[in-house]
Amino acid sequence: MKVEVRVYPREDVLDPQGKAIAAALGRLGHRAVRDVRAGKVFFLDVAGSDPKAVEADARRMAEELLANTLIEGFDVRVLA
Amino acid sequence: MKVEVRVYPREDVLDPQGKAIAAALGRLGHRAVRDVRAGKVFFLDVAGSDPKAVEADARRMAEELLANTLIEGFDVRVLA
Amino acid sequence: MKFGIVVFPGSNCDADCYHVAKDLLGCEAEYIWHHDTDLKGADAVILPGGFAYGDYLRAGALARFSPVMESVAEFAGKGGAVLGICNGFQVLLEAGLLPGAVRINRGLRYVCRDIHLRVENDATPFTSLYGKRSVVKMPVGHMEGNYTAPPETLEELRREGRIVFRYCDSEGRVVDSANPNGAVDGIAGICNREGNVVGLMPHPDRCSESLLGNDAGIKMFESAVAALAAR
Amino acid sequence: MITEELIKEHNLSEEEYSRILEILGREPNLVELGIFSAMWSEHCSYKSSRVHLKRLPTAGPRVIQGPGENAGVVDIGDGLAVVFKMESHNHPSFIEPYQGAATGVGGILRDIFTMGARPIASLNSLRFGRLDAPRMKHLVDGVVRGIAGYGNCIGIPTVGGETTFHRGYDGNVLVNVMNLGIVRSDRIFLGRAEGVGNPVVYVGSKTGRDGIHGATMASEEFAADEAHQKRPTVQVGDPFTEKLLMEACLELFETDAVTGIQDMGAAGLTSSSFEMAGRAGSGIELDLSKVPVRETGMTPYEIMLSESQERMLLVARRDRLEEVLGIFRKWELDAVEIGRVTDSERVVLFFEGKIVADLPAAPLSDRAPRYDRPRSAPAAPAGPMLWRDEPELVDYGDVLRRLLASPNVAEKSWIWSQYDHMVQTNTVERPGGDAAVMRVKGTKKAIAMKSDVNPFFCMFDPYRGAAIAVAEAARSVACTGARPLAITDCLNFGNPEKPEVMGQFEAAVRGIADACQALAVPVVSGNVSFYNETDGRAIPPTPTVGMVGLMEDVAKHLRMPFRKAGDLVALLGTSRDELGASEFLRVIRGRDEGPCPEVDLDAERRLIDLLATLAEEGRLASAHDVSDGGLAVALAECAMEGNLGAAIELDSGLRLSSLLFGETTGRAVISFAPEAESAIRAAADSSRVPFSIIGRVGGDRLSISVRNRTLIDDDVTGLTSLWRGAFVHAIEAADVL
Ligand SMILES: Nc1ncnc2c1ncn2[C@@H]1O[C@H](COP(=O)(O)OP(=O)(O)O)[C@@H](O)[C@H]1O
Ligand SMILES: [Mg+2]
Repeated sequence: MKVEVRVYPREDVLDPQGKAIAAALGRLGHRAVRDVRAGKVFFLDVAGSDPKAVEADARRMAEELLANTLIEGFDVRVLA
Repeated sequence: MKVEVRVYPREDVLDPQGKAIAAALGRLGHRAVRDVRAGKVFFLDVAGSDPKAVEADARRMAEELLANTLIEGFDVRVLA
Repeated sequence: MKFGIVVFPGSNCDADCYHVAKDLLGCEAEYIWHHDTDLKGADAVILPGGFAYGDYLRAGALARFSPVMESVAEFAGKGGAVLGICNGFQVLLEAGLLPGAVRINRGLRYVCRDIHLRVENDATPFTSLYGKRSVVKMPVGHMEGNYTAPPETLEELRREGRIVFRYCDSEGRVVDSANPNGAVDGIAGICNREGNVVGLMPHPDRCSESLLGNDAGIKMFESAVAALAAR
Repeated sequence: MITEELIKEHNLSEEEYSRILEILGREPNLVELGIFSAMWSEHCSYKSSRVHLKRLPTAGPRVIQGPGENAGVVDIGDGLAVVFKMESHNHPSFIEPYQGAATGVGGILRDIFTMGARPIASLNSLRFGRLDAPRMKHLVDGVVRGIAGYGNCIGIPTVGGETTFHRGYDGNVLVNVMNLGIVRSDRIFLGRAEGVGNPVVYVGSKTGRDGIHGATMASEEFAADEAHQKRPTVQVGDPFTEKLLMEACLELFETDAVTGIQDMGAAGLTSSSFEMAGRAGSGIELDLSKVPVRETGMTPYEIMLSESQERMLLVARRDRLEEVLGIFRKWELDAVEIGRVTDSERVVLFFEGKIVADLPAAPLSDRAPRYDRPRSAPAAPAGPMLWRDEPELVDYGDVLRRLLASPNVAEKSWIWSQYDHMVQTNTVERPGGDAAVMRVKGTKKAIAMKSDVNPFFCMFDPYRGAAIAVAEAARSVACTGARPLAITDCLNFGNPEKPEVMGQFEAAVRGIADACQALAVPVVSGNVSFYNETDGRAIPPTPTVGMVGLMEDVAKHLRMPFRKAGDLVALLGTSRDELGASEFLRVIRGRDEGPCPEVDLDAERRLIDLLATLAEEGRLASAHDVSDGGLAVALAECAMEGNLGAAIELDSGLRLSSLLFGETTGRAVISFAPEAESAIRAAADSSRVPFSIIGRVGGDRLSISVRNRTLIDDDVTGLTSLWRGAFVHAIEAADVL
């Protein structure tokens, strides 16, 4: 099954990359941009048929490896 | 409005990071993982009220800056 | 002979290139702040290594929008000699002055060490003093040097002899074990169709005096001096 | 209303609180309590260490600035000076290795460039637990990536360090980072708030809720897995912003528009403002509403205690403010006037028009508590010394190979190839040599740098171990041809409230002091890190020494590798029957067992002077100090680095394992052309350094025989691939992301 794991900086944590990108977009004339947070997204192809089980599995992967839960949050979506 | 832009390696380019992560997940015992593609996700906060306009705007940002369309694809979702 | 050295916020090797041009070659050299659009009458322009804009998003992605880049493109369009070293090469790629892109090294780690290069094209203003196929030792220092390009582009690069440097072993064999980052076809440096714009991942500026244990890199700068003298 | 709980939460004792009442003559409010708590934390006040640190020799003819400022400054001639310091970031690195190590680098860099110097080189001194201990590979990988991520991005080479592994660090890893910069000796900037009426300017990143109480946290020990719950928001480093900050400051220093500047390190705005006013005997008035903040609803308490990175506080000349702000604008950095210098000798804080704190400046440092904590004589780990009566080995070649493959001895290029160690093109000797050598552009000079301490020695004898650390670092520097100039230190210990830990600390400080006296190298800066304990188990005493040496002519610099077939190999110094605390006992016998080797500081001084002299006279082909793994490992390193064999013949009645693998101090291996022998022998004799020819360079094998019995005979390439591959192999399974 295809699973999407999104990992993003926690609200209270500094996001230097997002900051730099927001500034760059501003310089490019995209004045409407107020804020940017930069995260990662992982598309997993996982063997299995039970969405619940696969999701639980993916959550474990996120906690163990994909996300640094000290400074990042994450969410998991089973696509199909 | 909140916009999500996802940027991912194009199917035809190989993704060293995704490969390494898949291997690492395997080492951690997640044998069910067949493949991983690693991408980026950007959460933009854009001033504006017209979803269509904001989306078009975000697409331009993705083409100009957020994605390197030579090797990356992207998609845009207006969240609210 | 005057070298213009572009300084982006986050450029680190601007002073190193300046040192080579001024102190080692005795040429004129001047820094060009990324906000300037005037290239100060430089005969050759160097985009130095470093982490322009912190390499945030993608190496070179934010720097390519600096005002100075329009002038650099114009200068290159008129046949001016432009050299992009490491981060400077990444900026040239993002700016479209050279084709292709670099991804994160296949080892997913920063690599700082000596490698060997085979000079595949000695017809550029920065390689004329190297014999064709000569083997040169040079250091690399980068996290994103894993060069790639669409098949048709690669074909074109090969056909037109625009691959300038390939990673090789000390005997000049282009083998995977000598490739520090996974770049396709061992590509370490390329040039544009006219040959006046050259970019490479390795650092000639870090091996231009024997005190540092290697002066193989200075020929790249001397080549430029010779090329311009010939004009 | 300040309750007992609040006082406890702020890590203040009853005595300390009553001292606060006495200083103020009233009850503090919460902001003021937070400020006292931060300023009087172990980390900021050195309250347990001060009485002992006084013992360190800090003066010298070349010393321009000793301890007390952001970093030490030592004159190197040509109108130039070196500015250097070492800092620890142990606790944050254990919690979040990447960010912890990265912000450690960022912090030490600010200490250097605030003084007007351009940083030219960093060292990192790392202590990890066993690689198979929980989280350990993750910690090693994260720490190395963090140091690389920050140092590489900002463009300052990381040129050396040391890395040791031992179970004693399973629960507390140590990350000590040192940086050195070059400054014009007539243009050094200090952290002083001078000139009544001058504007106080905040520059750099916005203030968030990062690391609030970081300083107090660095002043407590961990309880099991606490490292994973109670923690302030992790500080995230932004090396790009720091690069801009550094370039902007260095550009600013070209003008004379600044009277004083200090980085916001531990305890952020609090320590910078109070220390700047305190040092100058002036006062400061700040309007906290003007501080650029990253998050909404930040209170004065949070603003004063935030440890957000990449921030500076400076005092500009009244009439030059615009010029100052202009430079920061050019570098796209926030720069805001948030207050002014007064003569009130107080720091007064306003927020939204109201006074939120009003404290005397100096007393927060001057009258900070000082403790002469109870000490007990350091007890060496128990257990008899079995090695003295143990049967000798059969296969010495096998022992050598196992030592070369042990993580402590194996080559560490897996680490330093992730560090940019060449940017700035000054690196004459890259990582891998005895000490890093950095040429000083515009002069003929070079600076040699080495961080060193053998914690296993300190485990058995903190006094001798610390003295040996100074001596070994000096010897390493001399092996490159430089003369020791001065040191910085980073003293990592357990909980100072425990008498045995305090005993170790006092002994180590004495050891450093005595060695520095004997070798005539002053201590110009340093750092103390206490509370490196988990579940009541303290780390081995780890007084890291950062030695800086000066070479008058860089062309004369020496290297470790054997250079030429036919050269003679000689040993300087004497080998003794000392196997205690050796890598041999740990790896081959599987035991931590003493005693710590002897140290003869006068002999070390003569050896160091001899090495530097021989280098200056250009008589040597190579030099390498003998340390971890003993004489056999040192010889192997010269052979492997030079890819040249040697035939060594030792004439000694010593226990063979001690002769080959004992870690007797005060020794170095040199090689030279046969013609040079008589001159070198004469020099050695006149400086009373034992000198013995032990063999000849050549061939592709390293053979070592003692009294005509061949004990080791191995081909160099085989040893090399083992030594180079071992660490990569041990670490590779680390999960990377
Ligand atoms: N973490 C590190 N970073 C950079 N260089 C390191 C690191 N650890 C060890 N090295 C390098 O490895 C070499 C050997 O270190 P070390 O074993 O401490 O030498 P010695 O045994 O002479 O004290 C030195 O050149 C040192 O700079
Ligand atoms: Mg050592």
